[in-house]
Amino acid sequence: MQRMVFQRILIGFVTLWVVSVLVFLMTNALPGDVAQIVLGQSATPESLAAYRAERGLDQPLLFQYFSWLGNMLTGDLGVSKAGGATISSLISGRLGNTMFLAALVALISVPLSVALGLLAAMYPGTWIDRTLTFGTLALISVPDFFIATFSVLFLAVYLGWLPAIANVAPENTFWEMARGIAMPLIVLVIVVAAQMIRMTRAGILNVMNSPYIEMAILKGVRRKRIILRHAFFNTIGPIVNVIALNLAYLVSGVVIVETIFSYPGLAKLMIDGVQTRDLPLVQACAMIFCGTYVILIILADVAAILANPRLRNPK
Amino acid sequence: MTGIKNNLPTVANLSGTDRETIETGLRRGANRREVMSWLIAAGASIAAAGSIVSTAQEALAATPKKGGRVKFASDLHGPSDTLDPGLNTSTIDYTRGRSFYNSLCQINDDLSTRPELAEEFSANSDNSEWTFKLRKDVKFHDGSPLTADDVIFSMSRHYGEKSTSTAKTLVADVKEWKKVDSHTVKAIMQGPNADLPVILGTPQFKIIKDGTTDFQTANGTGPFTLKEFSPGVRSIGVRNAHYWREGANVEEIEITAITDKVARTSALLSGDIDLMQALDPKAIRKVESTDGVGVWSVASGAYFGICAMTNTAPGNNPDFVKALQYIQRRKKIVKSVLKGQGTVGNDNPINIAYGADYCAGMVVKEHDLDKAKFHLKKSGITAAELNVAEVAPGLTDTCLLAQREAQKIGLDLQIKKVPNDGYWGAVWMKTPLNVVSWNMRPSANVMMNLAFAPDATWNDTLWKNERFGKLLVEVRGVTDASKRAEMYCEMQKMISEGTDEFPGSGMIIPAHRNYVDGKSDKVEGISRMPLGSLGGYEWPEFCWRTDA
Amino acid sequence: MSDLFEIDNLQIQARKEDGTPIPIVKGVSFNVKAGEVVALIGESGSGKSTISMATMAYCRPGLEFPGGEVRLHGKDVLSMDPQDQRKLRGNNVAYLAQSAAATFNPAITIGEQVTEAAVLHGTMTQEEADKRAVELYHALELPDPDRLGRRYPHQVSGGQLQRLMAAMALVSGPDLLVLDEPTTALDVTTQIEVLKAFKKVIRDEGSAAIYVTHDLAVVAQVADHIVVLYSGEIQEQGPTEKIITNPTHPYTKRLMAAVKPTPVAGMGELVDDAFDRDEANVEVRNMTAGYGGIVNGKPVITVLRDINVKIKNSHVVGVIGESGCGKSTLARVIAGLLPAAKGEIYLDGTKLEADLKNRSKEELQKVQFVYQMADTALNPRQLIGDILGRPIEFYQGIKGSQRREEVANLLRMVELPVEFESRYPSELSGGQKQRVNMARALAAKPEIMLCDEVTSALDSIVSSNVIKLLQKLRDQTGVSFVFISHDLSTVGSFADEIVVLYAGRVVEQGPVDEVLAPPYHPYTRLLISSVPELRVGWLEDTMQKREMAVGIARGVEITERGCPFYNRCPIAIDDVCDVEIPPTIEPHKDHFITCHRSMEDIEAAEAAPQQILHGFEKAAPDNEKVA
Amino acid sequence: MTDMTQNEIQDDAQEKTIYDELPDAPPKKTLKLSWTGKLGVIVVAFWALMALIGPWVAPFDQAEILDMDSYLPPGAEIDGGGTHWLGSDNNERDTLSRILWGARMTVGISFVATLLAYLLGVTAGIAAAVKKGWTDMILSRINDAILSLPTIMLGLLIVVALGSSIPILIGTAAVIYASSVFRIARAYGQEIMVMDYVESAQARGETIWWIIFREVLPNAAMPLATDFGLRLVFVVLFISSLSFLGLGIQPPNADWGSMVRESLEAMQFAEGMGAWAPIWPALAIASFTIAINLIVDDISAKSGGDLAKKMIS
Repeated sequence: MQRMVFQRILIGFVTLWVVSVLVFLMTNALPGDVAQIVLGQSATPESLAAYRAERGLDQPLLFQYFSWLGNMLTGDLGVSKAGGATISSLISGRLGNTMFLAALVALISVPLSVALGLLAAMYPGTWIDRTLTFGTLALISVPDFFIATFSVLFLAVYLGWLPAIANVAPENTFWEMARGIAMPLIVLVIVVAAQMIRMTRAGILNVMNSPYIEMAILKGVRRKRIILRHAFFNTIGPIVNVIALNLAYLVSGVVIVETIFSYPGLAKLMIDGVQTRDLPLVQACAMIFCGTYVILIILADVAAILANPRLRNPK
Repeated sequence: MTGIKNNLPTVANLSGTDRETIETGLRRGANRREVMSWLIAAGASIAAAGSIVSTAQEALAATPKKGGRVKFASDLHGPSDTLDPGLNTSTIDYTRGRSFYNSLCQINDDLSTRPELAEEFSANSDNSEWTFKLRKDVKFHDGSPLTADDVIFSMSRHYGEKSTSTAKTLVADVKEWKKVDSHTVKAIMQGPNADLPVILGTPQFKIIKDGTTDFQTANGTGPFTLKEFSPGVRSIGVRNAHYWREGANVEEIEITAITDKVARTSALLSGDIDLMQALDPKAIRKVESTDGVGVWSVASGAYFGICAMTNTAPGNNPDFVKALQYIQRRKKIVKSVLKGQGTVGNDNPINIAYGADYCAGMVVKEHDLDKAKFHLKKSGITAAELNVAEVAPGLTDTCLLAQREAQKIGLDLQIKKVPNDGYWGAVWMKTPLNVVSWNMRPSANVMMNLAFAPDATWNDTLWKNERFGKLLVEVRGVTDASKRAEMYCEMQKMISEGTDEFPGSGMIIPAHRNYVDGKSDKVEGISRMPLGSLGGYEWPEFCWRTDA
Repeated sequence: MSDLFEIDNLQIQARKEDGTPIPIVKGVSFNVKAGEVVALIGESGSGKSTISMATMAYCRPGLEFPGGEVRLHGKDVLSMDPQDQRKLRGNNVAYLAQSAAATFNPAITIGEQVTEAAVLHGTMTQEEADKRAVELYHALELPDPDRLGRRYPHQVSGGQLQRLMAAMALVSGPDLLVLDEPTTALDVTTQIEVLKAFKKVIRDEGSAAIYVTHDLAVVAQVADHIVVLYSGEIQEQGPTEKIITNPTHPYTKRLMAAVKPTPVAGMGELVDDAFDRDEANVEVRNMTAGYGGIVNGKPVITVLRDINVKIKNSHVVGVIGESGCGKSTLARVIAGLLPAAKGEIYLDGTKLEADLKNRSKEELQKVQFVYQMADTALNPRQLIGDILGRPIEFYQGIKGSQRREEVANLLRMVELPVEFESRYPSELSGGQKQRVNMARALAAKPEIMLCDEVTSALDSIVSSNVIKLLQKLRDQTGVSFVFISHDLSTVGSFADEIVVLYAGRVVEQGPVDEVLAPPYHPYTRLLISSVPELRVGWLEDTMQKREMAVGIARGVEITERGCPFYNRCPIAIDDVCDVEIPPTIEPHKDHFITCHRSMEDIEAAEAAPQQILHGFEKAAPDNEKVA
Repeated sequence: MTDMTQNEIQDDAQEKTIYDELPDAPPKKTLKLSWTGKLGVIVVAFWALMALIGPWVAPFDQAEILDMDSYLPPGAEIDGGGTHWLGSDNNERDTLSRILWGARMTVGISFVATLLAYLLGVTAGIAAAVKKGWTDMILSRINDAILSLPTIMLGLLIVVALGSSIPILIGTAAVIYASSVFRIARAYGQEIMVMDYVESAQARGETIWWIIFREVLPNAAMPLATDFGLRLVFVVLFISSLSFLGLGIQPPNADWGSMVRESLEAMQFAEGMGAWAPIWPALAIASFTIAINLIVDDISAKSGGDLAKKMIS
């Protein structure tokens, strides 16, 4: 098992490197560079040249890449080519915000969706199942920006219960914080849970085909116990995998929610980085996202191993 | 330079009885909606009614209160946020700059200037040499006093090969900045230019401490000191207790941005922010009819339009440009795209907001499909591709409208929507047909110099008219008002229509837009300076809370 | 109402797309008395499993009970409400499924699964259930009974799991036990051990049982009463003794005829020498092979060690041994599917590359592999015509109508209708698929066919038909065969020579009539004695034999040193057999036995099996490797 | 063969028995949909039809600016004659017409993009499963890299770099979703690769292409087809996410995602039913995606659901 985890970690590093090359190539293929974006409409050829010289953008691409790689390996994330702030200062606060939100969403949505998924699987074809199936389907079938905007208009503007933008500032009290984060939390829980409920249900029903489930039925085991004890433990692997993918999405893919709620998170930062062609920033975010993905997948694998006695206790 | 006319009705031009009704109503504590309903009942449009009430409230609540906190949301921010005035390009940067720094001169609502850090300033007889005397009681946030060296340093950042200043062209005609004594500096010009003080009032020319290289913090002289600066997140300023003049009314300001316009408007409506930049014209009605918030609309010379590059097809064909000009439904654009928050444009960058320099006698082109068809036929062009980025609100809609009209005259106008980021570097001035948006500049001369002078860096259409260039320089030294007006009129006609010999600029400018922003009724003291959002970014020092 | 359990005119049906019913069980009636074992016998599709599940008022999804009654203690279970049905299951009626490996939940400990039913039905507390489980483990002669409950299913062997399932069924003391093909998937030696255990506990517990199988010989050992089923209908029923000695129904007779004979010399048919049978067709020399890559010239997991086999032209070499002994690996190595780590393979005197990727098309054509499971060996998305046509086209370049003609010939050769050409594999029965599977190998016009357990998954009648077909093919085509099986009687009836493999090594090898006649290698002897005979009391008789006692109590151990059979051998010599690699003795020409004992010792052991001294009494059964 | 009765006599020359082997599997059940599945088929068929004929059925052109006021409520009369059955949008265009026109863009583009994603993902995935070794390693790492980056960011990178046109949108969605398809195809491929019939083809000496296209692919087709439906839904939503960044389908072409995005503001300020402007296209998206899922659910959940229903509480 250690060997397997070690192998995964090694593969993870390879993936990280591939991502860095991929992102580097792609950002360099974008029209315009950071100087043009920052100086915008008021750019002149001279000011562009001056800006590029000041930020080291006039060096050859390969050199830029390798100096970035070198710095990265020594833990130096570099300086934003757009604003001049250090990348670590740009990222640190947002990383915290992103992880905070992702963790909260996960804390609520994972138990909720596993429970609801189990419920749906327990009573297939009944009204509970149909309501859940249809409800989750409806939720994943609507663009998330629609759900987010609708919630703002309803909860913040119409009812006035919650702030329209996510206020997370260090000086906030707990109550302000809770109110401030409630809206993105609700929307993300809805978006993420819908997926996970469906996958949990599907996973359980898939296992329900096994002879050992039929055996459990023939032993006169109750429905609840069949699902919770016999089916669920054999579904943990795939469910954890889905959870990991969803958590990775929460860390890296929630641009729309971050934008609409003006929540200072990493996903929006990376999009901003792309839009300003701020290569070191994009690279740093890409590394974080890829790293998160790799770690989550490894954790999911480990969880699957731990949940599977066959892998946990080899013969 | 005379005062501008606001195109909205104001309390001042209401009949006496109406005004009285409104004012007494407001004094008695009637809420906005009630007053508006009276006005609408009296026949005013909702927008007009809203504006009247705002103005009335503004006039009514005239005594600033101290204290409180104001939260402002701009429309864009990100990792490129900067505290370096020389690199400022966005509203949020300008607003921050105005909060933490000062300029030598300050621009009034009517585009005249008044002294700021320069206690007084004067020019020699032909405006070719300007002297600025600095105040002696000004201290930077770090406690050091302001001296001429700081000014020389701040100005020097706009010159030379290594300068990354976004405004260097504006002061390119200053030959030398000279320190006269510890509190006097002199600008020696290449030629006469009466506009130097207004230029120095624009955001990039903020005065910073001599030798500053690190812009992660802001060591300025401004009304607020920097408490927090997180690019792309927020900035917080705390009232500068040691300010050299009376100082800010509010204790703290938070400057942030909400990029999604619906979310931004929602935040205003729900009271989570006090001021917002760039209110969608379509949301005006909603904001006007909501208690506690209002629209802040300032007419200006800002414009957007289509650029047909004159150095290449199809823009090098004047008939094609004329066809595009005649298919514009200018009034409809003002009415339905801008929801009335703008003025009809005449393919002329200068409008009434620039005052006397505007050529009022020009006939505005009407929507005329026959003429358009005629010119298109003459041009022989049947298809073209227009690159559009929504660099100004309503621009895409305007182009879509043009697309429909073009179809009617047999022109297949393909619209290629491109993202805003990278637009200025990759599309603007590079593709044959593209779009542009300009903020209003402090004077007609500055505006035309920036975008129409034959050697201008940002000549949108690469239009080269030598006579235009000559007139543009000459007019700066002309003091006779009628001669001046005549010359400006000729120049504007060249841009808009051209002559048989020298074609027009290739610009299609269907409308000038107001700066339309939103504000909470609890925040007062916003100016109407038309050079930028929320009264030309002047509000941080002067706004105050009614509930403070 | 003296009978414990009555099935009265039971009907079970499926439904077609349009809702019309398809009868699966067509009015079946039989009774089970208390303490009686009733066998349901029949082949795939006879409805025997479906009927057995109906005893618990259960039918698989898609099936339904349109009529009939299933009475337990006189009460119809089919009409009970679902809650009462649930209480019945695992409590009054308990079920043992065919494949314990699939039926045990891999994520739950054995102990919990065994005791679950009893605890859930409230018949006993967890502690009582655990205690009873341990008792049952003892009774079932399972190793390490006190700690077994804490293990997971993958940690015990297949035979043990099968016995554990019996414990699971018996723990709550059911009135009726339903055993669905509980030994079909097992090796012969394991089968005996499981049968013995089942028989003992059923007798001790006094429960009635329904025993479902297709194997009459097995039934003869355990059942009191036999019900013969075909296509959802009862053909004949009666006491075991009567049915097996005096079957009246033709179908029962057919079943009887298909029972495998005890392997003895001379059981095979003689082959006429129409083909040149002297040249070695394929020769394997000093071959070692295994899995997991090669480290230091040895595979990480060695499966076969120093194998020497010669297959002469038009000869059939039978390879026999228990699962895991490496017999399939041998065929895979010859086919090049698994490159050997050491040693050489010669085809018609030319050395073959170890990896099939490096072999020429002609070489590939000459050696054809026939897989055990026709289900996985035939691409379910290809028509039979394409499956058979492809090798014809690929090797011989024959296309179009000529290819069709060749396919038709092949189908005729394997005794299938020519129309099957346009069918998909799923539209065929198991035996038919296996014929197609062999026809595909024949299509290549090979010199040698490697048949890997081609009859193991088939019912007895079908299996004997396939063997007959193989014999015919051998006679007609002159192809050589390597015939791999765990079933000695099948091999004996078909092969010219036999190779007996044990734990990756050849223990005995030679002409069929010599291998199947004394002197035997002790392992061969164990195999021969383990094949069930169609007579009542065979199981008890066999268990009297000492070598059976020691042979079946222990599992296969793959060793580096000594004789691999040491731990199960009744005539093993301590400190010799477990240390030194045994020498090869040659009692007759071309007949080799690998053993430390001399010919005389072996022959003496044959004569008086109970008097040979050995150390097995000292080795307690719980020393057994649990894997 | 199975229609012989037990009374027939055993005299066949080919030694046929009177008791024939019974077929292994019960008669194959063709796919039978429940009412929800049928509803799904009807809705999907409706949108597929609209994708073909929408422009001719729609009362107006998708780009026609009809009124002087935006976000008119459903049922509003148009000055020039006619009715906005579903109201109008921000540019005073008829919402119903745009939804009908948009079917072509949304359904069409998503379909083509998903198809391409499958072509790419399945070929690469199965190739990785078949070739193993370095091919698998390289393909898998590139795939991991794409998977580990947020889809919207990748979309942004590609679309901004190459410009937003319909072929590029299709290509982008195809590349991004090919990575998920790759994973599935590779998994199925590996599962099928260990089947004896594949080994048998290898032993025969078949080429890799034969093995991919004739042995492996046909057997992975059914599960992949189920996944195709789900992937299609993701592509619809992905393209509408891109429209959030202004990179979706270009005007004046209507696509549902962009329609929702552009008219979201109506919920904030439009009056009466005019505020429903984003809801109509959202309903179109939802109806299409839900319908596909209903079909997929019906097909895939059949097996496990049946046994699960046998459970007694």
